[in-house]
Amino acid sequence: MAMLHIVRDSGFTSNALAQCLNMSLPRDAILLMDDGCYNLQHPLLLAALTKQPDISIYFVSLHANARAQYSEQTLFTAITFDDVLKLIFTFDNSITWS
Amino acid sequence: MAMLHIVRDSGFTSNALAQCLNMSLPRDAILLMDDGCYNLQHPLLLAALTKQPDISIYFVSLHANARAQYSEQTLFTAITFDDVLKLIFTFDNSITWS
Amino acid sequence: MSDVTQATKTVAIVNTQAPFSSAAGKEALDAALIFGSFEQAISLFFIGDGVFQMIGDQNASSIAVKDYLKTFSALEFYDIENIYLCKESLNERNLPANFHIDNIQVLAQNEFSQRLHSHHVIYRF
Amino acid sequence: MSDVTQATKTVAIVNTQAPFSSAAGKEALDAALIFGSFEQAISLFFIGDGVFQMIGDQNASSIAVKDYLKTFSALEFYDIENIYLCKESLNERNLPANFHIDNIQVLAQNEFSQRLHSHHVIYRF
Amino acid sequence: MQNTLALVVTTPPNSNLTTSAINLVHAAIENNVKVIGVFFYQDGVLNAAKHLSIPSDEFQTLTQWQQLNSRYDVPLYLCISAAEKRGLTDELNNHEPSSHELSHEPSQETSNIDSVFTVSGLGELVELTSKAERVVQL
Amino acid sequence: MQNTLALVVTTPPNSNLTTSAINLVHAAIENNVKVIGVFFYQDGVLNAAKHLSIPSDEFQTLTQWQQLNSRYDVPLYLCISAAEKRGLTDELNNHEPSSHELSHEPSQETSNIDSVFTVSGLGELVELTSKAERVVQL
Repeated sequence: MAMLHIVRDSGFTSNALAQCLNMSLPRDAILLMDDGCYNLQHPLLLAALTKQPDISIYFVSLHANARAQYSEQTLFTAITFDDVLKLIFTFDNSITWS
Repeated sequence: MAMLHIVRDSGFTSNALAQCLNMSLPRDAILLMDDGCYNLQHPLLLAALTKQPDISIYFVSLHANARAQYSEQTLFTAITFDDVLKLIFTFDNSITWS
Repeated sequence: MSDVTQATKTVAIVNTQAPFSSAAGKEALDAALIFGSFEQAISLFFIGDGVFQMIGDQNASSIAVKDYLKTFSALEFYDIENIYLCKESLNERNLPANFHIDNIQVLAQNEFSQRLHSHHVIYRF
Repeated sequence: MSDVTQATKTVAIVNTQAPFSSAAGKEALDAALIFGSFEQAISLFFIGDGVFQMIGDQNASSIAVKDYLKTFSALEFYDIENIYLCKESLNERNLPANFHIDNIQVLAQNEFSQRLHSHHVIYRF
Repeated sequence: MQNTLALVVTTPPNSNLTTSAINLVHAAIENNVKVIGVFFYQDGVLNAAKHLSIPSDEFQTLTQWQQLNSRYDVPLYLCISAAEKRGLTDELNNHEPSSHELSHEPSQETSNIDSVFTVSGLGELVELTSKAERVVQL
Repeated sequence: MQNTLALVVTTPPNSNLTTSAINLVHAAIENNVKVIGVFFYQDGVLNAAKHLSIPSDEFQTLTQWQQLNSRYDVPLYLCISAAEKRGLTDELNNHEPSSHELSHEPSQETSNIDSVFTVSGLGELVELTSKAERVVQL
C-alpha cells in the first residue's frame, strides 16, 4: 500500500526525517507540516530527490511561509490544508514522524 | 572556565550529543546521565576520544546498568551520584544537553 | 482507493523511543494490549531508539522505574505474534540480538518497511 | 576553584529550539527579560535550530502564534547587548544573515563556544 | 458516501502543533469529511485541562475544541488513564456533593476536566480505529 | 564554608529524568551541600500538580518532593506563569470561601497546586542564580 509520511519535526534536531526516508518506498509521499517545513533545506531531503525520484514531496505553504522557509525545488509541491485532507484519503495509510 | 557538559539524551535520536561535542573545549568534561548513557556506543563520542584526547568522559553507572549499556573504553569513567555532585563543584560551570 | 473492510483492518504500533525517560513506550504497549484484548489484528514495530525497549538484561527497578518491560510477555497471551525489529537500528547501536521476549523477528530495513506498509492504520510512539 | 563573587556573576541563556512548536523560546526570552530587569549580566546564545528564532520575515500570526519574536526588541531596553549566533548553524540550514533584530553577533563555532564558557551560570532551552 | 476520519492528538495545548490538528478538523468539516472522533492520548490529554490560563491575546486551544464540539458535533474522547498520570481527574472528591453544597456553591468542583471532553478508555481508540475510513495521528 | 546548590527542574513528574533530579538533591544532602532551592520551570511545573494519580507501585514523584521539603527544608519554587499555561492555578475560585463552606466542606479547593510548593515568579530564579555557588538545570 502507498503511505503518506507526515513529517512535523526539524531533521536538524531530531532523527524523524532520517527515519522517514529510511522507511519510505517508491510510491509513497512525504508531507512536511509544522516544523517539518525546516527540512525544505535539509541535505537528506535534497539527496532523496535523486536517490528516490519516484517519491512525491509536499509541504504546507502556510507553515513554511510563517517560518520564512522557501525552496527553489520545483519538485516540492506547496499545498493547503484542503490538499492535506485529499492526500489523507488518496493514500492507503499514513504515519506521523515527530 | 572549564565546563561540565551534562548529556541526558540519546545521540541516536536527538542532536544533543553532537551539539555538546561542538561546544566542548579541551579542559571540559562530559557527563552521560539518564538516556545520555546510550551514547557509550555512539560513533561521535568514540571519535571524540581521538579528536579531543584532553576531554574527560564520565557516565552514571547506575543509569548505564539499568539500560544494559556497557563500554569497553577504559577512558570512560563510571561514577555515582556522589561523584556527580563533586564534578559540579569541581568545574566552573555546567550546561545540560537534553 | 478504499477497499478496506472493517474485518480485515490491521493496526501497526511503531516504537521509536527508548523505554525509561518518557511514557511513550509504556503508553504504546497499553494501546497494543487493548487492541489485542478486542481481538484486533495488531503488529508491533521497533526502530531507532525503540529497539532499546526490547534488549535483555535491563534493570528498570534499579532506577525506580516500574518494570513495564515485563508486561511485554502479555503480548503472547493476546496472540500478538507480529513483533518486528529493525536490524539496521540494532547494528547502528552495536547491540547484540539478545531480547527479553521470544518471537521477535529481526528484519532488514527494506523488509521491515514492506511489512509496515501492509497495515491499514499506523500509530507511532 | 570557586573565585566567583556575586557581583560579577554572568548568566548565559542558550536557545537550541525553533520558535513555534514548543514554548521553549518564549520561556527562555521571559527568563532573559527578568534577569535584565534585575540588572543582571545576561547574554543570549542561539545555536542549532535556535537560530530559527532570529531570522527575519517570519509571520507568526499567520499560524495563530502570538508573535513573541517581537518581544526580542525589548532586550535593548534592558541593555542586553550580548546576543550571539552560531555561524555554522546558520550555514548548515542555508540561512542568510537576515535577522529581525539588530546587534546580533554571528560568531564562528569556536569563538561562540569560548564566549559561552566565560559565563558562570548557563541555562539551555 | 461521506468519507470518515478519526484523529489522535498527542500534543499539548500550548503547542502550535495542536493548532494544526484543529485546522485539519476544520478543513475536514469544510470538505464534507465526517470527523467521527478526536482521541486525546499521551501529552494530548492536557488539552482537556479546565483551568488552563492562556493570555487572552494568544491562541485559545480549549475554546477551539469547545466550538468544534458544540457547533459541529465533533466528539472529543479523553483517555482517562493517560490523563490521571498528568494531574487530570473527574473524581476530585470521592463523595457525592450534597444538595446543600450544590445550591450554595455552584463552582464546587468534582473534576478538573473540561465538560466538553468525554472521559474514555483506550477501548474508544479501538472503536474509532475500526470505524473510521482514515485515521491520522497529530 | 558549606557549598550551596540551586536546581532548575524542567522535566515532568512522570519522567525518570525527574527521578534523577531528586536523586541529586539527596546526594547533595548526604554530602553536606546545602540545596538553597529547586525552581520548577517549563514542563517541570507539572511536578506541582496536586491531583496527579500515579499507580501505587510506581515512583511517587510528588511524595518525594514533599519529603525533601518537610524533612530537609529544601525550598520548592513554582514558576506560576509557566504553571498557569499548563493548567495549574492557585485561584480556582475568585472569591473568599465563607466560614460556612470551610466548616462544612474541608476539601473545598482554591488551588490545584500542592501546598509544598511556593508559588513564585521568575524573580525567584534570579535570586537563586545569584545566591547559589553552583546552579544545575535538570
